[in-house]
Amino acid sequence: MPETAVRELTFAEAIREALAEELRRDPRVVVLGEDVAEAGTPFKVLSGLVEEFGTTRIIDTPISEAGFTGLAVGAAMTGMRPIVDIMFGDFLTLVMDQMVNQAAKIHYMSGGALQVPMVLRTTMGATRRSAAQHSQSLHAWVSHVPGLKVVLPSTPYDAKGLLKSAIRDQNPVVFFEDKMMYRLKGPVPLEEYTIPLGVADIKRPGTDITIVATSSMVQTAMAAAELLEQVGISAEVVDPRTTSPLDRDTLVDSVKKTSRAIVVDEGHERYGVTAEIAAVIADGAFYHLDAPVKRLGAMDVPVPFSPPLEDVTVPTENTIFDLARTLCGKA
Amino acid sequence: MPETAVRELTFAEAIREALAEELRRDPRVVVLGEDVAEAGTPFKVLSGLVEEFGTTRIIDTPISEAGFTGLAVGAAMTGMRPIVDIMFGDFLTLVMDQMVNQAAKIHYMSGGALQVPMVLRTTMGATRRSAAQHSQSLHAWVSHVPGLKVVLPSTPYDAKGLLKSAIRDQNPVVFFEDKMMYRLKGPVPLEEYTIPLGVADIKRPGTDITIVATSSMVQTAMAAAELLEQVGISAEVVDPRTTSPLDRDTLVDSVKKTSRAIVVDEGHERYGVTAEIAAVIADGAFYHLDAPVKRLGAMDVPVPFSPPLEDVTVPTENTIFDLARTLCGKA
Amino acid sequence: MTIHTQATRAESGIDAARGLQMYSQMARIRVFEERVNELYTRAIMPGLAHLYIGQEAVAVGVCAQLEPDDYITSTHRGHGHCLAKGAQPDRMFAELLGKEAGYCRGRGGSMHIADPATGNLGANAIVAGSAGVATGAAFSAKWRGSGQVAVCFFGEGALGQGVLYEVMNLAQLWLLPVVYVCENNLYNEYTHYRETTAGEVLARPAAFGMHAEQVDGQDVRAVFAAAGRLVTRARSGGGPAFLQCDTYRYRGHHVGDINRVFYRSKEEEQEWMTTRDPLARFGDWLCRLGFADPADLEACFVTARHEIETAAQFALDSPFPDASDVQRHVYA
Amino acid sequence: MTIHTQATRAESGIDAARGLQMYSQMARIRVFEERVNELYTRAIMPGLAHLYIGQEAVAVGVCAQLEPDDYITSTHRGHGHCLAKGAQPDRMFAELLGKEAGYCRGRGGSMHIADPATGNLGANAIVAGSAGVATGAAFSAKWRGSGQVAVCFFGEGALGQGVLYEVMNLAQLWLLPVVYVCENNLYNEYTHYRETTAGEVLARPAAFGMHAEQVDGQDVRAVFAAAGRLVTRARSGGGPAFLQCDTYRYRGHHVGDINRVFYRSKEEEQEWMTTRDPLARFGDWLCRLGFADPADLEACFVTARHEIETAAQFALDSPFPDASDVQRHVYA
Ligand SMILES: Cc1ncc(C[n+]2csc(CCOP(=O)(O)OP(=O)(O)O)c2C)c(N)n1
Ligand SMILES: Cc1ncc(C[n+]2csc(CCOP(=O)(O)OP(=O)(O)O)c2C)c(N)n1
Ligand SMILES: [Mg+2]
Ligand SMILES: [Mg+2]
Repeated sequence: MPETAVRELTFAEAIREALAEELRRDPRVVVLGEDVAEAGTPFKVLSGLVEEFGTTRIIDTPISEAGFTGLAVGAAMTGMRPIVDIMFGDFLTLVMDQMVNQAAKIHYMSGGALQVPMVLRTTMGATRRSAAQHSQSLHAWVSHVPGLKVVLPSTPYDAKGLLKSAIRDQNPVVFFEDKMMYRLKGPVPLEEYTIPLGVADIKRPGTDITIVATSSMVQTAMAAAELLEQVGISAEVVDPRTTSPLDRDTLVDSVKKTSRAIVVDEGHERYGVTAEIAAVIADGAFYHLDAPVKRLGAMDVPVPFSPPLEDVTVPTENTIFDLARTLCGKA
Repeated sequence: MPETAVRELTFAEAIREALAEELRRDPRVVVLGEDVAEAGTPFKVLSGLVEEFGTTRIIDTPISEAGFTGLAVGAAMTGMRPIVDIMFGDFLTLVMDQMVNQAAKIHYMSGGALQVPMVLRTTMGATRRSAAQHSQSLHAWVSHVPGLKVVLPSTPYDAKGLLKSAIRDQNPVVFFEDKMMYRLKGPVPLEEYTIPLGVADIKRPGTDITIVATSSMVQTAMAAAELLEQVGISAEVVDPRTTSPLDRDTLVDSVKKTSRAIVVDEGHERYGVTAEIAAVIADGAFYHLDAPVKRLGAMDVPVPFSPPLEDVTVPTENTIFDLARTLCGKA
Repeated sequence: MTIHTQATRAESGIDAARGLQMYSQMARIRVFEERVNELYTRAIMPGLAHLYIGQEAVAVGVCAQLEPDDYITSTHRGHGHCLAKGAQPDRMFAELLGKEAGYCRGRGGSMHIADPATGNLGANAIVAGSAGVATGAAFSAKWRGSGQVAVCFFGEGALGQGVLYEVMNLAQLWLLPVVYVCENNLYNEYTHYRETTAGEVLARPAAFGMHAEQVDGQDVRAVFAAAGRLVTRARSGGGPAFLQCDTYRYRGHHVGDINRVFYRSKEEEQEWMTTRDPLARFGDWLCRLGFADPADLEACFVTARHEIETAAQFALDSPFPDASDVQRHVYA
Repeated sequence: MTIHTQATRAESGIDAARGLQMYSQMARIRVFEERVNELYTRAIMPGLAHLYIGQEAVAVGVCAQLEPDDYITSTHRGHGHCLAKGAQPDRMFAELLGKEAGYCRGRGGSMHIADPATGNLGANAIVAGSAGVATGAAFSAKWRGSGQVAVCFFGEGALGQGVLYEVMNLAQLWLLPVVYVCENNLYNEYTHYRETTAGEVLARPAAFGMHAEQVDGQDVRAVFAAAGRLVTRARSGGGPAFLQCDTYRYRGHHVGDINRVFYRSKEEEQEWMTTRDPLARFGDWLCRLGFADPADLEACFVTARHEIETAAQFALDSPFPDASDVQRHVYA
C-alpha cells in the first residue's frame, strides 16, 4: 500500500467510495439492479449514492436479472459503462447466458470490432444462515469462461482499488463481494489509487508454507498464519485477487520458495477454484514441492441452513492450521 | 465388456437404443425437448422414437429451455422420470437456475423428503464450424455442483450402458454427448446391460504414462497411444466416464503405476475438468510422480468459426503425442 | 377474462363449520408469524424470515379448496402456505430453528420448507423459482391421470422473471391443471410494483390465452370462491388459470426491515391494517351471519396461541442435527 | 393496438427512386443467399447457413426507415438484415468463408456477423439472444440523448424465451426507443409455431402495455409504412413498439434441410412462393405505378448478380486468418 494519508473504512464503504468516485469521474457509468436506489441494496452497500447521483444513474430494476444484465451488455456495446448489481451470487444462474454467450464472446466473435465494458457486482459466501439458494460462491463458473475477468477482493483496500480498475476495464468483469466481509474494517488511502487486475498480493510473507487464499478466506488464512507462527511455522499468505487473469508466477514463485502449499477458497472444492490453482502450482513448482499441494474448498454439499451443519462446510482457521501443521510434519 | 452377442452401432444409435429400452421398460419415462418428435432432433439421434412411443412420450416443446427443464424438475418430483433434451450444450446457460438452484438442491434442502430423478441430455464438442455459441463443452460447471451427477461417454458401448443407468438413477444427471462422435461406430451387445455411474474404465492398459481423457478425447487419446507405441512408449488410457462421481482411486492407481500423467478434456483448460483431475492425481500420486501432471484442455478462447483457427483450439492426437514424448523424456 | 371482487354467500359456499375452520386457520398463521418475529427479535432464530401477516386470506382461501394430495409450491414468504396446506407448527418451528425435527431436518430453514405428505413441494428462495416445479407437478398429474391440481403461489415480483412466461405458455399449450396465484402485496422488497411492472398484471396471463381473474385478497370469501372456480376448472380438464389476489404485508419485507418510511408511508400501512384486515373482515361476516360470535373468534385465537406456544417449545427443546450427518442427502 | 395489413401509396411514401432502391436491395439479398446456398452445396462453405430467401421484404422495409447510425440486432438467419442495414457482400462472404477479410475477421461466421459502422450490433446464434443487446442499445441511445433507435429482429420462435418478456417490460417501463420486429415465418425449425405458441402473438407485447402492430411481411410497402410509424414514434420519445411481420422462408431451416415434407407440404411452399413473393409483388406495383418497367427490374438482378459474383470471388481469393493469431481479441 502506498505511504499516504489513510483512514479505516469498512469493506462496504470502500466499495461505495469506489463507485462514487467512478460515477463522478465518468458520466457513462450507471448502476442497475434491484433495490439499488433508495434502499441502497439489502446490504446497504450503495446507501447514499442515489442522493448524489439521482435515479438516472442509480437505477432500480424489476426482478429480471437476465433482462437487465442483457440490457447492460447492449448499453456497454454502445458507449456506456454499466455496473450491474446481482444481489446474491446464487442468481448468477439466471444471467449465465447474458454473461457467457453474449458479454464474454462479443469482442472475440466480432473480430475485435465490439467491446463490452461492464461490471457485474455480486456476492458470495456462506455462514449467514441463508441456506442453499442464498449462500453459494460460484466464481469458478465465470473463471472458466474466456472473455470474462473475475475479481475477488479480500480487504477494503483491495476492494476499492480493484473495483475502480474493473469499472475502467474494456472487458466484462465479474466482481465478487463476500457478504460476511461488508463490515470488515481496514485502511484505505485518502488519495486516489487503482490496483491492476491480474496481480497477486503477498498478504503476509513466510518461509515454510504458502497458503493461497481468495476473498474472505484470506482473512481466515491470516488468522491461521498467526496460529501457525505460535507453533513455529512461518506461513506465506498469497491472495491472487483475480482468478482471471491469474497471476501464475507469483503463486508458483512463492511455493518454489516455501515448497509446500494449501489452496483455500469458499467455492465448492470439486471442480472449483482450488482445483485450478492447485494444478497450476503442482505443475509449476513440481521440482520444489516437499509435499502434495492440498486444497480446502467448501464441502461438496448444498449449503445447509442449520448452523451446526453450515459451520462445518467452510474452511476455518483451525482446519487450515491443522492441515498446515500436518503438511509441515509438525502435527 | 461382457462376452456376448454384439453388433456395431453408432454412438447415436446406442443412445437411441438406450432411450427406447428405458421408454419401453418404464412408463414414467418421457422425453421433452425442441424438435425431438417428428424431427428426431437436428442430429437425428431420436429418429423413430415418436413412431414407437407417440407424442405423449416424445414431446416437442417451445424454445423454452428454462421452462421445460423446470417443468421436468417438477414432474420428476411427482412420480415421473423425464429426460430433457438440450440441443446444444451452450444452452446450459439458460437452465442453470433450474438445474443448480432447483434440481440439484431439492433433495438436500428437503432433508431427503423429495427426489428429482431426471436426466438432462445435451451436447458438447467443437470443430464443427459452429462458432462460439454452438461449440462449447460446459461440463465443468455442472461437475462443480453437489447434487448433480455428470456423465461423459466416449464409446457407443459406454453411451448405452451409462444412459440406462442415468435414467434409472434417483438423482438429476447431466449427460453430455459429443456431437462429433454421433457417427462413431463400436460394438454393443445385444443383451441388456448397464454401466454404473462412478466407475472409470481403463480403455487401454500401459506402463509408461497415463492419459486420462474424457468423451471424444478418449478417441483422440487412443490414437495418440498408437503413435506412442510406435516410438516405444506404452500409454495407459483411462476414461473416468463420469466426472461426478469421480472414480478417484482408479485414476490415482494408474498414475502410481505409470508415474506420469496427462489429462485431456475438451472443455476450456482454465478452471475446467482437467484442473480437478490433475489436482486429484498430483495429490493422490504425489510420491510416485516422475514428472508434473500435465493438462490439455481446449484453448481459453471463445471457439472461433474459421476452420484454421478452430482446429488449433482443441487437443489432437499430435499434441497429446508430443506432450507425452516430452514427459517421458523421449522427445 | 372476468374480474370478481366480491363473492355472494351462495357462491362462496361457506357454512358455519367451514367458516370457523378457515378463521382459525388464519388466526393460527397470524399467531405463528408473531411468534416467529419474536424468536427473531430475541436472536433465537438464525437467518431471516419473511412474515405472511396481512396476507392470511390468500393462503387459507386457496388451500381450503384443495385436496390433501393436491400440490402447492411456495416462496420465501411461505409459512402461511405451508400451514394452510396442512403442515404442523411444531415441525415448522423446528425447521426455522434448524433442528433435526424440522420438516427438512433443519437443512432447509424458513425459505425451503417442503412437506410432500401434505402436497407441499417446497418454498423457494429464488423469485419465481417454483414456477417450473408447479407446472411440472401439473404436467405429471395430467400425465398420470391422477386428478390432482397444482397451485403455484408467488408474489407480484415474480412477474419480472422470464421463466414464468415460459411455463405459462407451456401450461396453456398443454392445458395443464395448474393455478398461478399471484399475491400482489404492492412491493417487490422495497420498490413499488408500479415501478417494476409495465401494463396490467392480468394482461400477462391473458397474453397466453390463459383464463385470469382478480380478487380482493383481503376477503377470504372472495378468494375461496375464485379459487374454487379455478381449481374445479383445472381439475376437470379446463386448463390453467391465473388468480391475482390484491393483498398487503403488514410487516417488513423480512423480520429485520423495521424502518420502512423510505418506501411506504405509515398511513398506508395503517389504512390496510384498520380497514381491510382479513381476519377482522371475515370475523365480522361470520358474526353478522350468526356463524360465530366474538367469543368464538377469541377462542380461535386462544387455541391458536396455545398450539403455537406448545409447538415453539417443542422446537426450542429439540436437538440440532448432528454435524457428522452433514453429507447425507446430497444424493438420493 | 392497431392492425394494419395494407399501406396506401401516400402512407408508404415510396417514390420511384426509393422504390427501385428497395427493389434492388431485395434482389441483392436474394442473389446473395442463392450464392451462399451454392457455396454450401459445393462444400466450399464451412458450417451451416440459415437462408433469408422469401423474407426479404421485412429486412428491407424496416431498414429503409433507419438512419445509418441506428442500431439493429439480428439472428441466426441474419444475412438479409446485415445487407439491408448496409453491409457489403464482399466482407460478408469473406466472413461466411472464415476469411480474415470478413467483418469479424473470420472469427464469427454466418451467425455472428457484426458491423458497428452500419449500426449492426451482431447476429446471434442464441434464440432471443440479442433481445437484451437491442434493448440496451436503446437504453444507451436514450440515456445519451443521441436520437438513435434500435431494432431487434427475431423469429417467432424467440417468443418461447423468457428474456424477451423481461426486456419488453423494461423497455416499456423506461420508454426506450426500441422496435421489436418479430418475423413470423410459421416455423421454429421443424415445428409449426401454433404448436409452440399459446394465444395470439400480439397479445404478448400488449401484456406490457406496448404498442403492437401486425403487417403482411411479404408486402414491403406495408412493412415500410408500419416501420416508419414505429421508428418515428420511438425516436420522438413515444416508447417501444412491437411489429409482427407475417412471412415465410422458402428454403430449409438451414442449407442442409432439404427434405421438409415431414413438417410442411410442398403445396404450402408453392402457394407462398407463387402468390405472395415479395419481389414479384413489389415489382408488379412498381410497374403498375409506372415507377419501373420489367427491364428495370431485370436490370436490378443483373447488377446484383454482378456485385455478388465479384464479392464472392473476392472472398474465395482471400486468405484465412493466421492460426498464430487465434488468441487475439479474447480481451480488449
Ligand atoms: C431471482 C431472485 N432475484 C432476487 C431475489 C431477492 N428477493 C427476495 S424476495 C424479493 C422481492 C420479492 O417480491 P415479491 O415477489 O412481490 O414477493 P413478496 O416479498 O412481496 O412476498 C427479492 C427481490 C431472489 N430471491 N430471487
Ligand atoms: C436458446 C436456443 N435454443 C435453441 C436453439 C436452436 N435453434 C436455432 S434456430 C431455432 C429455431 C428458431 O425459430 P425462429 O425463432 O422462428 O427463427 P427462424 O429460424 O424461423 O428464422 C432453434 C430452435 C438456439 N439457437 N438457441
Ligand atoms: Mg410483493
Ligand atoms: Mg420461425
